Amino acid sequence: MTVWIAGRISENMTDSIQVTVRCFAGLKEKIGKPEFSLVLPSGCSCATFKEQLVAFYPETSVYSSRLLVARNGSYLNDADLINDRDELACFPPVSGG
Amino acid sequence: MTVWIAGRISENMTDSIQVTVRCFAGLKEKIGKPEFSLVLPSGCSCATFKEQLVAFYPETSVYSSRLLVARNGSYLNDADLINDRDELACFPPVSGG
Amino acid sequence: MPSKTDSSTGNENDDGQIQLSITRVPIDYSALTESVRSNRCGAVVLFLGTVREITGEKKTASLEYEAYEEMAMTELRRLIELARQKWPVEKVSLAHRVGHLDPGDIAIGIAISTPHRREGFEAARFLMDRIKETVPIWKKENWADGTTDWVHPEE
Amino acid sequence: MPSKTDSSTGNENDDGQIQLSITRVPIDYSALTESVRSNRCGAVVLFLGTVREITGEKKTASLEYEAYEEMAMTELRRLIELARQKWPVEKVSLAHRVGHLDPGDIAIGIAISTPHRREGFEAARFLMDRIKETVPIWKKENWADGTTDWVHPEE
Repeated sequence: MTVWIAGRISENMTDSIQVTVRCFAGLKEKIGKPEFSLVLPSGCSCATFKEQLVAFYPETSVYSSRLLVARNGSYLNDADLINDRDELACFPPVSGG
Repeated sequence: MTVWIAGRISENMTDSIQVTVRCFAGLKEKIGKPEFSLVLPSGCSCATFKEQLVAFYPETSVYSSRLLVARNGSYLNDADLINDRDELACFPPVSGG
Repeated sequence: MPSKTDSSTGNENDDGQIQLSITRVPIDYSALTESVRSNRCGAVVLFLGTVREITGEKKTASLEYEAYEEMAMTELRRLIELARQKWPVEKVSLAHRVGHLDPGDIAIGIAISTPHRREGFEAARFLMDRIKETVPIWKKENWADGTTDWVHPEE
Repeated sequence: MPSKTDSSTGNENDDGQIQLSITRVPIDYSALTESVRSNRCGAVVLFLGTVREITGEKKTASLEYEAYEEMAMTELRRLIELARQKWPVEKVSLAHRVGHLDPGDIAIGIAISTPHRREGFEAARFLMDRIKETVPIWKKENWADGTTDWVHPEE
């Protein structure tokens, strides 16, 4: 189910959702681009999203357990559910200030 | 023994010492001058100095238990002994900053 | 992701008590400080986070700061509201720099005013602690030996 | 007791790390802040004590500050040395104003630099707490109703 699709989900993949991911800092450098789409199992949690992200981009595994995810400017917990067409921000632990 | 003497101690007052007192803030206002001399019993403590000061200038009694005394820029404790010709600074609790 | 080279993200909240900016130009800490002064307050605390040249045995040539600006502004605003629930904070002005910083440069400046000093120190410290935990800004060390590292706490 | 109308008592210690002044002119907090910045430090904390116009139900028209200057300088130096024994304080610049101050004016400015922020906040707070306990400087409130009061803590 970890399928990269540039465009829309085809109609028969009803048990899949697609999200847009913006990534930052070291994560953006590992992945090589600031934004991409990811197809996920329908009803998946934030924890599953992170697993799928690392599975698709194994070079990000250095961050896997520490990745932070936000939606609409608010952090998500591991148990929070991901919705179709969510725009998710994903990044390593912050180090500003 | 609480004698105000403007000049030097006379020779026969061998059990007396004389100190110069600088006062500040509200204490200076109560006493009406920034500096004066005070004759004290020889061997008197800082606590006795404060008592004598208030006895000589009763208008300072509002501060009596809270007066601070310093010599050469260092605070004295009540038990510290006063010496002949000490220059003492005396003032109410501080309120800078 | 928009790339900004000479502009700042900044705004002021409704009651004029909070000013935030994320900026690529040097931080004017005097302006931050001046903007929070108030006759209702007896205390102003300004904190500056500056680029340290030596950390342990390593020497920093420069830093690069990157921010997720929209969320950083939202998160800063949330933390300031949290501080204002805990302490009687009158005004807060905060600027975070992004881009290339040299040793000695100011990465963050935060000025707050409060009626008394105790709450000023506590609120400023609280804000800095929380900012470093949750505001999406990252720094990358360009070490003097030519290597680079993204910095993450507890590594 | 010398009366000073336009001069300052000030000096700098041997290693140039401490600057103190007692002054009748407005405090330049930017100069204080700038003087403590250091590539060895990641944190600068500036504290300003400002004249509050409203205290409880009373309104302040102005304040008069008086200092026992020689001892105040000695005591400030002693407190700063004490702080430097407890925390790795790099530089300290401090100015205390005396004479007539209006609401909003800065009575004291203290800037310190430290390697990290925790010790900066702690040392600045420690210094302000101690300064208010032992440095021989006094203030007199000129209330808006025409009365005056010398201010003493715990009254």
